[in-house]
Amino acid sequence: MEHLSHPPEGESGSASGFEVRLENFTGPFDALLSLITKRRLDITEVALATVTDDFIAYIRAMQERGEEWALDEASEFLVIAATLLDLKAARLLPQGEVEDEEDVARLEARDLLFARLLQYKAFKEIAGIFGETLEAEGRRFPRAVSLEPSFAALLPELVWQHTPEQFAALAAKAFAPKEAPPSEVGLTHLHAPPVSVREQAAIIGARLRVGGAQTFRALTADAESRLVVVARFLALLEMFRDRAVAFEQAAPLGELSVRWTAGQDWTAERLSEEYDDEPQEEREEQHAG
Amino acid sequence: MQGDRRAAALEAVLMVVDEPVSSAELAATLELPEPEVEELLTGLAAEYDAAGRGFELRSVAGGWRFYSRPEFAEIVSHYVLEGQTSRLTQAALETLAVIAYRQPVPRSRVAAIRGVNVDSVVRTLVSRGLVEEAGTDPESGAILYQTTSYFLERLGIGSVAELPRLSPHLPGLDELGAIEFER
Amino acid sequence: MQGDRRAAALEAVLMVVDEPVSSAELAATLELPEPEVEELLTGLAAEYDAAGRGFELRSVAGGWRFYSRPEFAEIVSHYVLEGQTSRLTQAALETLAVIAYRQPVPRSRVAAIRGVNVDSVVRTLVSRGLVEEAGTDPESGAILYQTTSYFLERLGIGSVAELPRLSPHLPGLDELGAIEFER
Repeated sequence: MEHLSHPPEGESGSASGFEVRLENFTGPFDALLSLITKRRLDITEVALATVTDDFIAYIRAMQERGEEWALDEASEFLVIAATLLDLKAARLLPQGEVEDEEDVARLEARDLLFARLLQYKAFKEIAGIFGETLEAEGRRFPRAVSLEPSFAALLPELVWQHTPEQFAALAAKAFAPKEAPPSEVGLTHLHAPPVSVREQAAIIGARLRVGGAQTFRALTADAESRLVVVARFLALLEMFRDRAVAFEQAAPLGELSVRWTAGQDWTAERLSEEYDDEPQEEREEQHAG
Repeated sequence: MQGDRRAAALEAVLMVVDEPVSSAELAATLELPEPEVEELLTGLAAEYDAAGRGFELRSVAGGWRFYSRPEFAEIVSHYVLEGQTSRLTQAALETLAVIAYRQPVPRSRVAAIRGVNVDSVVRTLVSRGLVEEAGTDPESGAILYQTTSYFLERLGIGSVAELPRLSPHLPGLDELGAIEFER
Repeated sequence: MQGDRRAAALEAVLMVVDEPVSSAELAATLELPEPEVEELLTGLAAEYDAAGRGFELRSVAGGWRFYSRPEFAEIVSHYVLEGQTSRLTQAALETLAVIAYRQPVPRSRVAAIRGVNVDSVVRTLVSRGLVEEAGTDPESGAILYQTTSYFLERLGIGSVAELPRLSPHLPGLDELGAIEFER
């Protein structure tokens, strides 16, 4: 009986070629992540916009060199960057003294985001081990042959009771599209912020549909607190993910212009449960392609 | 390739192939002269016989295959018949239905339609004589499966063309024809 | 039954199985005590290894089965095209990893960990036979998923308990304190 082996110490699941150059850090993206998860570097000190620009430049350079578009690396970057953004948002939320339960919950939520990031990284590494093991094991082929005719002849005669019509009904059942099974409700491990991202998305949606393209500054001009600004920003990211809006930005850190790209029938109900503790069945259904 | 390695390579292939393989085919794969392969195969068969192994290597109808030794037929048939029923499982029936209406079809397509792995069920259907191999897909090289005349006989129809049309049971199936099920 | 005859009888039965067979099942067929059968099987496996046969006998996913030896993979793959060739994508591997360590688990939980919708990836894993449904969550009614014995077989391990430990891959876990990570 063999056991799966662990990769050598210090070896990461994927050797990402992407390097980050920041004021307070220079090195591989993986190393940055590792520092943040070990809390050796404060996430609020990391300029995520710069990291993202660097990454886009990196991918462009790869394309120009004619190298294959690294889809896995890009999607992995997106997942990690999105988590870092969550993390940063959670950190930037006004905190002050820990006075009531809500504040405590918020602090715990931050830890949960750390945990989520760590968890994701761990599974990614395990996935690497799985991949290698499956490949190594794939070099063995099992004996899976049909029964020798002499033994097949011993099998009891089949009892067959189906008429051609009944058989056709069976076939129809087999061909019928499978209904998407119901999904779980709620993500209880994520905190519910006092400002609903979905509500803010509805507000943004209403304004964009009526007023045409607007800048992010204009969209948040009336925000009564920083929390609302953060919620609107997150809402925009969600809407972008849902292809409800498009962004235009002439230069890095320049004015961000937001344009409506969805139809009139779009509603904020479509948005994810990620920030608001709501049922997520709807979205799951719609994405079940 | 050295003597022992050549024989071992033959053992490796023959242990996992389902259909008997001709010495000519084996010779081509191993890039060895056919007489040499014949000699190696005969040598292996004699070795298993002399050592009284539970398996034997036999050349049947122009192909070589591993079989269980007839001496143990009683134990083997006891094992084979254990838990056997005379009815097909629901999974086997549905798989058979998909093959009947989509033949010739590779297992991967049947798996995609049924949403589960069907490898072992297809082997059961083959053992039961209801389904048989029908060449390989020219593009993917995957083995294609079709129903047998025994299947027609059991169903009481003369040909596959006499299978009831599916549309009465599933309105709109015709439109499904063009949809690609594989992923 | 004498020593060699017992081992040969095991070989004979193993010739006709198409999935791993437990030593308990083999013991029942041969009417022998299970520890004795285990010993015979281990002996046979060692014998094949020592003799450098082209096949090997292995215990995976709780059962014994004949396999071709990995060093002949290239030659054997000429004959066994299907199933083995298509690799899993990174997304599928990660989803599989989450399910393996959190089973039984609903899709939504896998999605929460991976940060993306996993519906179609899970469907692919199910149709590849690596993952299967495992009832529903009593509270939410969501379908739960678990890995299959085919998954264990493909990974070459006997049970889920033999999966590599997750904790070495969770650096800084100690600094996080109370958060729970199973396995």
